[in-house]
This record gives sequence, C-alpha cells and structure tokens, in this order.
Amino acid sequence: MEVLLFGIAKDIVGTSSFRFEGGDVVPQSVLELKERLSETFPEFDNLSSLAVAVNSEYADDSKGLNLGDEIAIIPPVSGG
Amino acid sequence: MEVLLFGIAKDIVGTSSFRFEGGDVVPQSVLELKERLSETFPEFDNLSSLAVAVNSEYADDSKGLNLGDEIAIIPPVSGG
Amino acid sequence: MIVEIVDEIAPGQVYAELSHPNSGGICVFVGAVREFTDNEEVKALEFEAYKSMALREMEKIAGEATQKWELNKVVIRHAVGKKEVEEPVVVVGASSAHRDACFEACRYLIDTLKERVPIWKKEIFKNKMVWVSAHP
Amino acid sequence: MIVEIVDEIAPGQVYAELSHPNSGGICVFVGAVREFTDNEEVKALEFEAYKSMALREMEKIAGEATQKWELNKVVIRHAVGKKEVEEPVVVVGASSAHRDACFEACRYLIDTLKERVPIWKKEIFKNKMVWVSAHP
Repeated sequence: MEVLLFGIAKDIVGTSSFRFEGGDVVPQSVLELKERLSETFPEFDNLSSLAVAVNSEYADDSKGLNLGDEIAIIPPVSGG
Repeated sequence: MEVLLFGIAKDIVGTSSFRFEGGDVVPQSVLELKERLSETFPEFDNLSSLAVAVNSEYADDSKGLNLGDEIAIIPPVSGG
Repeated sequence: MIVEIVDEIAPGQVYAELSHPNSGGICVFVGAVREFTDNEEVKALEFEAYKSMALREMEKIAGEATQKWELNKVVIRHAVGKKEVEEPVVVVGASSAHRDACFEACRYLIDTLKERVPIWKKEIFKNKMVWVSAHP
Repeated sequence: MIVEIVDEIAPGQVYAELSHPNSGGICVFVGAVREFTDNEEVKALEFEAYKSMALREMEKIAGEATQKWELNKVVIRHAVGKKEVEEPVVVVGASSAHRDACFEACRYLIDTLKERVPIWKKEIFKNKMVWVSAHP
C-alpha cells in the first residue's frame, strides 16, 4: 500500500511517500490510517481538515483499505 | 440643429442626418421632435422604443432644444 | 481604464491589459457572432455606433463599475463593421484582488453596455436583414 | 473539453479554445499571483498537484458544468511550480449560446476547483513560507 503525501502533510511527515508492506500492521480503514498518522505526528490535529483519497477518489472514514491501493493524504486544498 | 439617425431610424428616414436651420420651424423639445418624426414617418410608432440624445446625452421628452444642439435619434440599442 | 471602439477585436490581448500586481482575479467576457438565431442561419452581423456618445456611455459604465466594486483595471472594447460567425464583437473585463468583484463587475459591464450604449446590430440572413430588438 | 495541468499558462490562447460557431458568449476567469496577502509582500507562490487525481477531479467538474448548463466548450487549466507576482496560475472558461450560462458555469468551475481539486499553494514571503488554508 503506497501512501502519497502532499502540501503540509509532506512537510509534517518529512517524506512525499511511504509504503505499508504485507509484513506491516496495515490500517484497515481510512479512519484507522488517519488515527495512526495523528498518533505519530500530532501536528495533523492542528490542520483545518484532512481528507484521504483511495485510488484517486475522495474516501469516507469508513472506506476499507487494501494492500494494492494508492492512498493520498490530502490536507486542505488551495489551488486556483 | 443637426439630427443624426442610426440603425433602423436611418433606414426609416432614408438618410443618416438632416438639419433644422434658423428659417425652419424648429422643434422646441424632445417630445415635439419625436411627434414630428412620427407624423412624417409613421413607422417610428412600430418600434419597441425610441430615445433621443442631445449633445451625446440621453434626454427626457421635456428637454428643450437649441439650434446649436447635436441631436441623435436612438432606436432600441443592440450592441454586444 | 480602457474604453475603445475598434474595427477588429483581438481577445487575447485583454489579459495583459487587465493584469495588475494586486489582481488575483481577472474576469473577461467576449461576445461573438453566433451562427443561428431562432434556427435561422446568420451570414454576418453588421454593427453601427454613434461613436462619440457610445464612448461616453462606455466610460460612464466603466466608472460606475469602479465605484461599485474595488477594481484595479477595466476594459470595454466594442467592434463596429461587418463581423462573421465566430468573430468577436465585444470584450469586457475587470481585474480585482478577489474574484467576487471581477465576476460581478464583468457581468455589470456587459449587461449595462447592452442596455445603454448606442450601438446597433443588423443580422444579415440569406434573404433578409433585421435590426436586432428594433420591433417588439 | 480541455482539462490540463501545465508548467506555464498562456491566457491569450484560451479564447481560441472556447470559440464555437454557436457560442455568442465566452466567459473566462484567470487567477494570478497577487503581490500582497494581509499586507505582507508575497515573493512567489509554489503550486504542487496530486496530478492524476487533480486531472480526474477537473474532468468531473467540467462534466458537472456541462450537465448543469448548455455549454459548447469548457477549459480548465492549472499551473504547477513556482509563480511570481502577476503570473497566471489558473484559467477556467466556458462558451455558450447566451451569456447567462457561460458566466454561471465559469464561476462554478473556479469555485469548485478551489474546493475539491488536490492542488496546494505555498506562499513564499521574505522570511517564511506558508501552506495556504492549512490551518484554521
């Protein structure tokens, strides 16, 4: 499972991507992934909002995750 | 007093301008000018509206006219 | 503020005219000749202006817009003469710090131009010519 | 429908892209870098995109606009990388038979892009850098 990080999320974690491999404790849902990030990097709690995309689609907290998914951590967008 | 005609007004009267000279019976107001035009060219009564400009400003029917004025007959505008 | 009546409009140039270091938003409207009016094929439009008064009215409208909204730049440019399908006939635009002002001002510019500016448009069809809006 | 993420935006080209024989109206919005944010001088903006998803979202937004309004052409183009004051960063536009549709659609395109498209903007000031909207 590849996790891409953008904008301030990339700065907080200090990398533009990381992977969960089969041997890792892989988060089962979007919510679990968000919780995991907040625990490790409390600064995520200070953001205005935090969205997650699964395979290039915005995903609800309840969305289940699979090892082959491309995940993106989406802090508040500010295009335009 | 020079009277300029535009758009369909020019087609109705058949000229793009005419003059009232000192010796003519000159209309004293915008209303009188409009009435004069309608009498001579009844087709003016068929237009959606008819405005008059005196010295490049829209003028009310009550506006008085002077020999030195530049008058314009303004049928419904349709720019843009 | 640029207010002009011209023979040919080059819409691409208007962005440079509206650009400004404190304009985060630029809104432009271009009016062009449409091929069909009420399902009848239009061959061309012909525009005629009472030029001196049209320029005064366009200046007033641009001034009104800068009173109503905080604008950095305003352009109103209308073409005269014969224009064929897809050719631009009018371009209006405004630039402002934020986008609300330029959108609202741009809409005001074109709406008010169409109401007040002494310019007339003749539609040239295959078999007839019609002064637009002249009759009810 | 043109949906693109590019390094440089040439706003002048969009008019030709939106022109259409049945479009009497073309409305274009250009977003550019402003010199000041809250009275602080901005040196530059830097844009980063999640490109594959951003393109999908831009396509969806363009599709939604063509569902909501009768449009002949739609363009959404966003720039990435570092942009200096007055440089264009986004251009959206629509063309339609009458002007209501293209104005409303153009506004929808930019408003919805700003809400949903995964693109991020960092403001570069003299002494600091700020990811816009990241914090409450």
